[in-house]
Amino acid sequence: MREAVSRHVRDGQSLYLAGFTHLIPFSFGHEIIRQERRHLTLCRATPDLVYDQMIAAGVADRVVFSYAGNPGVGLLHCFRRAVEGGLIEIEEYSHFELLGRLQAAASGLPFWPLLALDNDLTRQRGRPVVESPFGPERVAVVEPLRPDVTLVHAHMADEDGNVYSWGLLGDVREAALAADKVLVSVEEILPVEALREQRDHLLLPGFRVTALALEPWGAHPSYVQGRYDRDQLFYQEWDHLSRDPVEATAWLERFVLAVADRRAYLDLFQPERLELLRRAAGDG
Amino acid sequence: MREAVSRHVRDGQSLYLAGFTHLIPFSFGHEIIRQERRHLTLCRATPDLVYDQMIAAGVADRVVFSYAGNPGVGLLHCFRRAVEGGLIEIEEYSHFELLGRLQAAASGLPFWPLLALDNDLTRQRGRPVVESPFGPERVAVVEPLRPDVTLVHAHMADEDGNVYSWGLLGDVREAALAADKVLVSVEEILPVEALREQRDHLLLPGFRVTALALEPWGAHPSYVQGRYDRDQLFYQEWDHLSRDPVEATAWLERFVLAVADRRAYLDLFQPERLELLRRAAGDG
Amino acid sequence: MDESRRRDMAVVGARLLRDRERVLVGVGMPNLAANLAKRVHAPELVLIYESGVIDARPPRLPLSIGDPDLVRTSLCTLPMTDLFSQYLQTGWIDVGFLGGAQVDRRGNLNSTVIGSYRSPEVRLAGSGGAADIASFSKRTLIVMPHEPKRFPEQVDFVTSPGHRDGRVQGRGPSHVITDLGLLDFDERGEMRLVATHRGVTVDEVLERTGFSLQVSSEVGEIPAPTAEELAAYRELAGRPS
Amino acid sequence: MDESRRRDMAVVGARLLRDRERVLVGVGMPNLAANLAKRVHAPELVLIYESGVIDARPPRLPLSIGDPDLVRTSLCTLPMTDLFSQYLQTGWIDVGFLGGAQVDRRGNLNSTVIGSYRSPEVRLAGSGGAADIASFSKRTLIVMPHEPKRFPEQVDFVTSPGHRDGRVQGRGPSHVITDLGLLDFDERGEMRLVATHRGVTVDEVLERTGFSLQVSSEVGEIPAPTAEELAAYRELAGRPS
Repeated sequence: MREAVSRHVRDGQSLYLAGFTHLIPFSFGHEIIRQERRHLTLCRATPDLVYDQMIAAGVADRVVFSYAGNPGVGLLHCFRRAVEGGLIEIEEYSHFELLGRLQAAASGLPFWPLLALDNDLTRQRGRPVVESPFGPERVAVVEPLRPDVTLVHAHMADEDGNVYSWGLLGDVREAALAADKVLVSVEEILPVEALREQRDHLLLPGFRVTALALEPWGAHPSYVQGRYDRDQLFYQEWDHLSRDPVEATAWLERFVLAVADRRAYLDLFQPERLELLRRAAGDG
Repeated sequence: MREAVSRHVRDGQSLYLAGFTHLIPFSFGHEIIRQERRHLTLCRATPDLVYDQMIAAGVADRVVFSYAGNPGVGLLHCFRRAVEGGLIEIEEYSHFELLGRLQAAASGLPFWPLLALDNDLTRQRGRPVVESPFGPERVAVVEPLRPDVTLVHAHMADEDGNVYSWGLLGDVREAALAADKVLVSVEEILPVEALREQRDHLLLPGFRVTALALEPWGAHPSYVQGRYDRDQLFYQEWDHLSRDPVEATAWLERFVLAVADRRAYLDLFQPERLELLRRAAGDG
Repeated sequence: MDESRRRDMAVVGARLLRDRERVLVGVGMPNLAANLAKRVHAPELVLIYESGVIDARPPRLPLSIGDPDLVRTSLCTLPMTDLFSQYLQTGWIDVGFLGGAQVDRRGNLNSTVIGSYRSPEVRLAGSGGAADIASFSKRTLIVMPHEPKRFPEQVDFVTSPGHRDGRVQGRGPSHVITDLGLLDFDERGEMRLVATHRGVTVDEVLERTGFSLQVSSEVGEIPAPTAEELAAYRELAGRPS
Repeated sequence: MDESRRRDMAVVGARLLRDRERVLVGVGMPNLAANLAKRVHAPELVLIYESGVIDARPPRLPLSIGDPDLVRTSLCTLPMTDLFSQYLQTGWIDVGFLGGAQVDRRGNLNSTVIGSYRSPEVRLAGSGGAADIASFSKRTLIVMPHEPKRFPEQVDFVTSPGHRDGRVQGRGPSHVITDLGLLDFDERGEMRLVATHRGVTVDEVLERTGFSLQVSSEVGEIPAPTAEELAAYRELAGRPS
């Protein structure tokens, strides 16, 4: 984890921490904060708490996104303060447009077509279109989004770096394939060949993975289907504490900057709390 | 099977019998021959033996395809005779282009972009391109392929018509989603809810399925992963017998026209032969 | 808003969903209403979430649209790009069910910003899938607390298009559900009051609407929740996960 | 072609593949050569088939590129559209390994038709993925029996582009492997004889080539198959599935 970030994540890069609600690579986000990266462009369909924390820590100049809320709870207060205060630039899309941007990059195309959306976001962008050579249709297009590095958290990998996951995959595969460099953390690493029978759960072949880190609970407070459930309470706690910038900073100090690694972070939570999340996940 | 075809397949329609090597819906093809449909446009990436037989039976005016071979064996002799004799029209693509045509239809788009291919097939078509509004790139585009009916064979379905499959899915999902009407045959139908836990193998939700037929061995001599293996011997036998149009017609007479249904077709094979295919499939 | 008004909104929202429809459900009240419908009169309603979850049957109200409970009970979960391309863009979604911060007389919906985009008073979460859902669903339901500033003459920002040129397909917003009543759109796409909750007057609705609202010639009273609706609501709302 | 010539082609094809490369394998001889390489000197060669199969390890030579044995031993199988879009079009395939009916001095490959397209003498199978593979792989290997009509001045139909303007990426054909020898392409993209099989003369090659073939200043002799290559070949070719 530490080495993956120090080797591959540089100041000024564009990053995509993948995962829609599920599999959010919080541990990568915290490591990037600890290593004091600056001037990053943070791309994610849903910035979620991970970017709220990274923005509060000052790593970002710019956010590319489509839904900057605390899902099911409310707004992202650090993000909101930074936008309202003019501290970060934003570049905003609908989900479909942002996914189209990833698809374009993942497919090596200079644009991605979708049927025209008529709203104030597309109006601001001038609604670029191309005309179909086959009929009268005009199709909206979005530009490729090719992050310098995509970071992914997943269930398992084998020692060859083949990565396996399941459940809600959201934007993960497209985000990974859109980038040349892909850093992956997983709950568990198994010997070469051990996962060969799980081919229907293969997320990324090893040759698409730049670096692999073993990082149990690497998605907390997000979740890993069947391993541990989403820490809904934390999403609500963050809603309260992040309303006050001082409290947000204090949280980052204690839970991110003052800890050496994920293990130390986890030690700050009651074991019962984590155990409940583990049990709630059942084997689904 | 009989009812699905008689209700939904009409003379003059365009059909897509899906499945790349795996899951080829031979039983649907034979039923269409028995019901004497005419003037069909048959679309498939790989016409395979199923279209060779349908062409020999005279159901087709036109074939849309990308690879008209007997995979691993040689050519499709009935197809070849029909083309060389000017009896059918053809419309020909590379695999990527044909898949792009399906993707366009499955996504409701008036074209699909891919990086330009410079060859004699695209030259004949005038290489339609669109220009990127974001840079100097020009991108080749193909038209949507929206079959009137797509026909699919799969492992299992529940009584609500939710269809499950796995293994090599090839063009199946895109071909099904490209059509409004989707007819599905399966090896096994289980009660409502029985397959709910197999969500990672869901191929099509019930609301995308127009008609469902129970048809064990519906893919023979193609295969169903884990159920029965590909009947390689049959692919070689067909290569020999179909070189002679009289023999091909005699085969169709005996194995398609003279049988009432799939059960009667299967009875014409040695039980040991089918049992070997079943056993070879193991549980993979 | 007091709890009974919240409940009445959910009940009205639920009643507008028909069994076997495919409804793309936003977070919050749409989620509550759709889950209520499925428990009361529309057991085969297909709940779809923009996260990619198809046909969820959550045992309790999910907090977010990507909750593990949704995935565990789903028919399947699609990569988001497949859901948006192959199901939404192609017209296979019957109902888009959306909330937001503001709606105007044409049904344009704002969930992006209060004030100007470049120097916002309040920066909201933004579209997510809302712009896509409003553009591609066969019809849209909107749910919103009834306050003058939420019903302005023009929304500060059109996140999701209402009745105006440029929607791709579908008939656009069919109803707006509020804590005061139910509104639809006339043939010109203008919002219109059609019913009020018990004890709410037409004048009260007009007063709480920021633009001059049309009133249907026959404004009905929305029937009280049935015992079944009440029981189902209590079960759902009583214990968010 | 006698069996030893066939074997020598497979051995030369195999030797041109390096360990850990990702090779997109066509049916027939490419399949044989790639499986041979994996058994002899390139155990981590990633065999990819246009059917969507990634990293197959078939226990015996598969008859077709969609065989159940390939799927059973694969790392995974992708929907074909993902393979072509996300792996091939983006340049993640190192080697495209193709057969065909004709190849010309520029490495243009014909697998579509002998004679004219509209009134064919022999209608062949067509491109399949060959046009795509030739356009997008980093380099292409071509394998072909060495007969004058298969090496014409110009192919009857360009199914897969060779060294000419318009390839999308990659360096195009790097070698042609025949039963007489090995050919490469010079810096102008013209085919050139670089080595012959034991017992084959340069004159014999020139005679069996339909165009005037360049000859490298040092034409080598291809080393005989090693014991290991022979054993692996026997195991593979001895029992097609």
